[in-house]
Amino acid sequence: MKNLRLMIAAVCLCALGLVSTPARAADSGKELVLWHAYRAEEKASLEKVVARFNAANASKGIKVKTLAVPYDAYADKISATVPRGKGPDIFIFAQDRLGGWIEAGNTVEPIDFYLEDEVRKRFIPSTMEAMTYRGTTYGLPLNYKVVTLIYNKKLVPTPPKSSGELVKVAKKLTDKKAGRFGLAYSYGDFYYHASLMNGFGGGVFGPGTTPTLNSAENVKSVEQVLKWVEKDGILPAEPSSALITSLFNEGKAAMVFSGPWFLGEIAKSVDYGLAPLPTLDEAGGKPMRPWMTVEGVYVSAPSKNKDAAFEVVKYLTSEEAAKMLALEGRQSPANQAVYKDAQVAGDKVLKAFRDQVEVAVPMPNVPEMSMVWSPATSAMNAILKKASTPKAAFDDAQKAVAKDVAGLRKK
Amino acid sequence: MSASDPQQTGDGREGVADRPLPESEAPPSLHSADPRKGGQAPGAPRHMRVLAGLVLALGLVLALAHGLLSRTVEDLTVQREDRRALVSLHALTDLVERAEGSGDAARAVVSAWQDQMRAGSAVRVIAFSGIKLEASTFPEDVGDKAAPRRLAREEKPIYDRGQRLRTAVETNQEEGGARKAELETELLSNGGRQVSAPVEVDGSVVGMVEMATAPQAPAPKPGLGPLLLWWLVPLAACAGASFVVRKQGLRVVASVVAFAVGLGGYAAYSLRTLEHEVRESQEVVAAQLRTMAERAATVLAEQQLPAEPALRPGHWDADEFRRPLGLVSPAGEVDAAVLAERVEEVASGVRRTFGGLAVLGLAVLLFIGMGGLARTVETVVEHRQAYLYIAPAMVGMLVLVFFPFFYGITLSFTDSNLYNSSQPLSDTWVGLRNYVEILGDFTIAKRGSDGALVFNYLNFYYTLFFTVVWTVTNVAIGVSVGLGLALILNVQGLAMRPVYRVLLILPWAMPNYITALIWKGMFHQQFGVVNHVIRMFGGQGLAWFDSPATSFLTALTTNGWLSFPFMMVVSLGALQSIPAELYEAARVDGASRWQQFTAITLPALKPALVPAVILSVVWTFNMFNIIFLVTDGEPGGSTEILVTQAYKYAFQRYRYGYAAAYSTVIFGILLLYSMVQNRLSRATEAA
Amino acid sequence: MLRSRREGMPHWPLHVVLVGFTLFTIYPILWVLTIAFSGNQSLAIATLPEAPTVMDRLRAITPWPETWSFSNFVSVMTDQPFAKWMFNSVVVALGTTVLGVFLACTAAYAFSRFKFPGQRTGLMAFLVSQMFPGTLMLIPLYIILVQWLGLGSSRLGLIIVYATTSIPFSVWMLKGYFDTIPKDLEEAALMEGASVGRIFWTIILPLAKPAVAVTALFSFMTAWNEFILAATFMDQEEMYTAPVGLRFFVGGFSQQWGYFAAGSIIVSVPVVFLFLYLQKYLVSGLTAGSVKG
Amino acid sequence: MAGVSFKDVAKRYGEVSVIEGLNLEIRDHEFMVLVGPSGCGKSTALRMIAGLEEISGGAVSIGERVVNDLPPKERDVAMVFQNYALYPHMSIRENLEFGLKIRKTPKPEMNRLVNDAAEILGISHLLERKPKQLSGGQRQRVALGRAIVRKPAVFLFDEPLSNLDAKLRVQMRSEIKKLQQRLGVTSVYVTHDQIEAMTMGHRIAVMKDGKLQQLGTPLEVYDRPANLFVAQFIGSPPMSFLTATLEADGESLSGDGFKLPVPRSLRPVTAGKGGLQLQVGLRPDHVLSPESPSRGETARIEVKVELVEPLGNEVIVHSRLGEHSLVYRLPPQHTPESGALMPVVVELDSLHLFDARTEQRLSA
Repeated sequence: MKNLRLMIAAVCLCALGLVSTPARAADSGKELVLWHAYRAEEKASLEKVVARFNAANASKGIKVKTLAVPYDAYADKISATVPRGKGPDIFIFAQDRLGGWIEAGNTVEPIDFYLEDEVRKRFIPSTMEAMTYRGTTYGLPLNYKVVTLIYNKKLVPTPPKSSGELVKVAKKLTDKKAGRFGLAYSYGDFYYHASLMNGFGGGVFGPGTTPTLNSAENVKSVEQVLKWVEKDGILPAEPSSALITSLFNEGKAAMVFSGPWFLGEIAKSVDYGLAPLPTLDEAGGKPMRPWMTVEGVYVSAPSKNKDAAFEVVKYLTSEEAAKMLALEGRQSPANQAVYKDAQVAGDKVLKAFRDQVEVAVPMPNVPEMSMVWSPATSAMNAILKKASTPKAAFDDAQKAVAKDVAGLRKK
Repeated sequence: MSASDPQQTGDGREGVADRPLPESEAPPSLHSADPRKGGQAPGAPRHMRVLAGLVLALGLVLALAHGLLSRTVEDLTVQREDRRALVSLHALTDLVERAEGSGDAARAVVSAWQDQMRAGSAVRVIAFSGIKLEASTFPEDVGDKAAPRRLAREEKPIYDRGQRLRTAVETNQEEGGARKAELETELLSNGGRQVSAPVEVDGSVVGMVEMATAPQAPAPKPGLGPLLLWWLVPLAACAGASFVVRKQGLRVVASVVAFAVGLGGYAAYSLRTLEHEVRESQEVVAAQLRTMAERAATVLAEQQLPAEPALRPGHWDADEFRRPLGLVSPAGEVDAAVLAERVEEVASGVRRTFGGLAVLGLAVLLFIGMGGLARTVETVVEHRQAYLYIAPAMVGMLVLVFFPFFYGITLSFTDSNLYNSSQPLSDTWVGLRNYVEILGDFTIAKRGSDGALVFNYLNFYYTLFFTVVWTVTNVAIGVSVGLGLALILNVQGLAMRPVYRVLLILPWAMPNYITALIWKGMFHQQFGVVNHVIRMFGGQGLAWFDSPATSFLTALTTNGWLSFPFMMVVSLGALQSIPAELYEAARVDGASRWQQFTAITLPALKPALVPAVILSVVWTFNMFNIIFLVTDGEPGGSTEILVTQAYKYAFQRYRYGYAAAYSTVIFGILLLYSMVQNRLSRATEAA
Repeated sequence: MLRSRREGMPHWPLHVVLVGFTLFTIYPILWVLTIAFSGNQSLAIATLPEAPTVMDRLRAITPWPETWSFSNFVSVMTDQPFAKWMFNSVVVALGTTVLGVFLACTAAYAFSRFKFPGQRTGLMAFLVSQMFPGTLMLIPLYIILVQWLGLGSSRLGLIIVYATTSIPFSVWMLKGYFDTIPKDLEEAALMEGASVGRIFWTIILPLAKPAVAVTALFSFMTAWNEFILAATFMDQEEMYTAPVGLRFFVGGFSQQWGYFAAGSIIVSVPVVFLFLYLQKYLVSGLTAGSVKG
Repeated sequence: MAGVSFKDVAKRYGEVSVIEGLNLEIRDHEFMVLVGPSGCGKSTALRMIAGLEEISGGAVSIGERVVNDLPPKERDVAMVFQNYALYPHMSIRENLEFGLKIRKTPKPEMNRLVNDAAEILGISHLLERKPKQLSGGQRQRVALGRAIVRKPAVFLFDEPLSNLDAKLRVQMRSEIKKLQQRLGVTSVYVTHDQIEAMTMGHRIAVMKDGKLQQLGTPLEVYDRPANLFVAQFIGSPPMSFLTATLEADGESLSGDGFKLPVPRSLRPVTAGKGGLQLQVGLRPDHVLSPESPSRGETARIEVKVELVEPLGNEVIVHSRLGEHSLVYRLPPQHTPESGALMPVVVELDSLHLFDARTEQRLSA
């Protein structure tokens, strides 16, 4: 009868768990729910900002409650809940899913109506662009993430300004036999490659979201990578992110193209610097233009308190909040005024990303973008593995994307 | 068993004896023998059953038909009113556009227009630039709220509506299609309707005109008279017939005839009503068009607006994409040919609907009339204990498993995708097209320029082939490794058996999310452990994820690692249940070890292994995590299995309907497999 | 092979095979441990010095942290309300087990012992439902559970979903086992005046203990490891389950494998113990068809 | 206490009829044995009393009650199963208590009943063990104990001894019989073993193909088998049969290799039936060596000895008579040689004559 006792214990425990379900907060006053996918210091700083907002607005009865959702489940959770009127009032997400949610409907509230010009102007223009879908603004940009040049100060005293210089410096630091490389980045990853592609003037979509993967510029940009890999030999093979981290931390990669997420992985012993990506001699001295992902703050369409929600959005993207998020949460705010602040301006990292973002291109926020990744990655692989010529590979990718886009449009 | 019991057929239902017995000759289990079950509950007399069937079937079908008819009539009325309002709105928009959409000119046009509208109607013009209410005749917009002014916060939905229209116009232009509605109509709380249209000046949308119409008289309801008539008359006729006729078969025939008469009569009535509605609508819209054309011309002249290009009343009666409907000519005449087409369209719709209803009704009628209902109730009562035991699980399954499952299957017949997922499924119905697209594409491979075979990895049949290879190899590995280890672990007196056993089932207990990623890391080209080992022995490291074969190998290793413990435990259990005497007997007979294995061990393992294999085939076939985490289809989608492909269709290409069809095909394949397997194993058992 | 000792075959080759396989089996798990105890966040990539010697290579493939540290475990437990999430997981998993096993037992008993119309179809339907790929189920499930039943953000809702989805497998297992329990036991009990319910509870269930244990284990694991439904249905942080909490460490831009590995270990420990505890049942419970009552 | 009666009872599975028109009265306190080859419907009949089988037609009564529609627990019967059907997860005591617990018997009463039953069966020392730890005979006793502990109105035994070895079977046979005598409970006992039937039953009912062939005390059935089947089935070694034709005078029989007079007592029956085909049954006990004393009318025939089985106190002789085989027993001192021709004496009064066509006994 030991099992019986076990079973009874289990039932009791369950009952206890079920009973102790916290009663749902009554909808008294205006409680607003904010969803995000942050943790650690980002979460802490966001909660601090929210707390400040709550303190300031306690008299109005507005209270913001936050909920962290794991990133892997976040998009699905939004897609499942918000259109059915259940989810949050405000949520933070990168712009890549924005178009999809707008097309799906009843998810993101357009906010042009609320938007005074002064608010519009407080952001770095390209981040605002990322929040705009088919001419309508749907959110305010909170922060951005962008790839830049990260270098080991011990190996590279002054960062190269142009691709010519880059190759020269890198070649000197490369010793393949010893596993040393002048430059390391995930060049097979289409996201990283985009800085070259955009730099050459290429891109993914033309007007009306017609794919333009096989444009001459795109082909040229891959040929550039091929040159770096084969002719100059400054890049390692199969550069996964874990490998790049290891190489850089062991001083075997002098320079890296990567974003803010990389900084957390750099070993304490490495003295690193940040600089803008070099210009491209091959493209007439135009700068490399990385894609930028912008995390926006959105008002959810079914929210019952849109006015108040927009006030929260406005506060979260204000200079005061941006400063906290930047300094404590280590985010790069989209609010441009905050960079005039002495503390922020004095932060080399924030400053470097701010410089880089000037030439960055917002990653397309149209839903069709998700159809690009897999064919484009395949094309990059085929080219780098010499299984296909750049032109042919991009032609294939173009065809695949065009087919998928057409499949979506079919009526 | 009990059904053929004379006690139960005691009330003389001769039709019952020849129906198949629920349990063919199998000895009954003790539970079916509920001795208290008397079987004396007499069914309703049979002529009453036929009548009851008719009452219910005809009643149900007519009620449905009546409901549908009312709704259709209402829809037609609403459509007509919308079209009338739109004709007026388009005429007005045309004028507002000529006034450049803003300023005093626009306001003048609006106020001039208001004069001729029914009381309770109102118009407003929105200009996007400055978010302004340009002109308004709404009663609330007076005094300090009079136009022009900036829209107030609570008026945000109006502005957003305008923006929506603008986006729609631009999107349609950009894509050269008609995907998004360029007009919006909305039911107002007071019963009136509101229609909105974009204002285009110099090719770009700068504002919006909205018109709220006065509440309308409710749509005429189809009378209950015909309904009752066509219900009661056939009923009475059938009742009479069934008392006269003594043969049950004839009674059923009579009821079917009565049913047909009732439904047919009501169908004719519905058809007449609808045709009348359609014809009347055209007249009304045509009249409206003529009035509006005149009115517009007058206002045009009064306000001295540019007269070029000429007014185009033919474009005013338009669909939601602002494409002319063509039912009414620009001069305001009803186009008889188009109208006839439209009437025929409605009529065929009615015929289809009534066809469906007839099938439904007949099913109900025959089910009740032929005693199906009585039998069903009897069966349920007789086996209530069994059903009671199954009910809780069944209810759960129905709600949480089968409902989503059928929803998925329904979805597979639609073209549901990101853009139209909010529409009702009937609007995106495409029948079997997704299936044809999936199954009808045979371009599995083509010759490359160098003559080599290039596989089309996205092709269904390639993926199916790969999935089958994946499943077969995985299960084979799982079974052979598991069985091999079980045989070793079953050796009597082997030291440390429990230790091995515990360690060997660990992969089963760990969450596979992390172990899968660890395995992926172990196959890294430069730094992976596997390549380190190869290099230790002087070999070259492999780029594992570059060729389909090696990439497949990584996934296979990972999944083999994850799945052998299950097979091992199953085999171990089965091995332990083999009596030792069997081996002793075999040894006495001089059987070699191998002979013992094939003659005793394998047959004894079969009953345990067969279900385990079936199960693991199903699991492996749908093993999403491993493929998704380890190879992710690399290179180029060549190691995608069907489920991961379905996932990608849904979440990368946003084609929900297509992905659902894909899933349904997967389901079909597995179902087929399990049926064949079932038959095979039964056949071998019988042999 | 089976009677090797008496036939004089030495055991050591078997040990060699077993040790080899055991190493293969625990090797990846050792890496998880290494990452967890390393105090770092990287996914165990060791670079080699120039001209690596065999010893260097050996070092690179040995799952042993350079320095031992509990910091990952400490962080996991303190950084977030992980204890609370573990508690939720325990409640949900146990609830699922109790409910799932109960539902499956009753249904399987009916399928095994009663003869009734629809028996084959019903059993088939249960099996078939296993075959529909689950990736598209999220939204319909959300609609049913949260919108219709109003069970969002409740443990009960999760329990119901998990229990239901574990039914088909459990019914399958249990029916096979029930079939092997001799009928005359039940008849004997019937003769003694026991009701069907009593027979079920006092005769059949205790006899089917191994199979019940196995189904319980499976139900438990279903609930214990599931992540996406739990993350979607729960709208309050204190209601998350442990797997949801774990996923905070990976996904998005930054991935903290050290925390994740440590968390995985914490989460796995109860399951491993459950496995150990239920081992004796596992072997007999899984092989319903061949065990004679 | 109560009797059991079958009235026109039928059992059908769909088209297949297992029992047809069974009429049987089992008296109060009687030990009734249902015997027959497997598949004859005897177990089904027993299970119908138990309530484990539905009754397709007719009525089964226990005492005065028709029990067709009563569930087993309301019939006040207990059953002992062939495979014992002990609950493996319960101790012996729990097994015995199970039925009492269901009846909510008070604890002290229950203890007393269980101990009494255990005492009677000599299993008191086994009460705390599990069935697995018991030998076959012990388990059988427990199964009996479970039946008697409830003091039911009727005991049902479904081939309870068939899983025991021969020696134990003989022992249990007498124990069950003694137990029944002691408790005086109406008992229905199903077996395919005619020795069990003969030794245990007050009366035995011989069944075949769902029909009752003969009902009577063991001696009645032995001495006057109603038909060819019963004659073949009952008795060991079995009765020998000779195919014969009745002579025209109706007073003698002839078959391959023999000619016998019709016993005087049967002559009225055979008179005028010349040419009738008959089966002549001879029990081994009624074929004697010429030296032995015999009773009544005798006839002498000569047989060829084929096989001799010495059993110590007697020998079983298998011999040939024309195309027929003939089995009989002799005292050991008369053991013949295999292959020898031997004259034997047949006691004519014990001849059993059966109509070869109807297989029914010809009797006066």
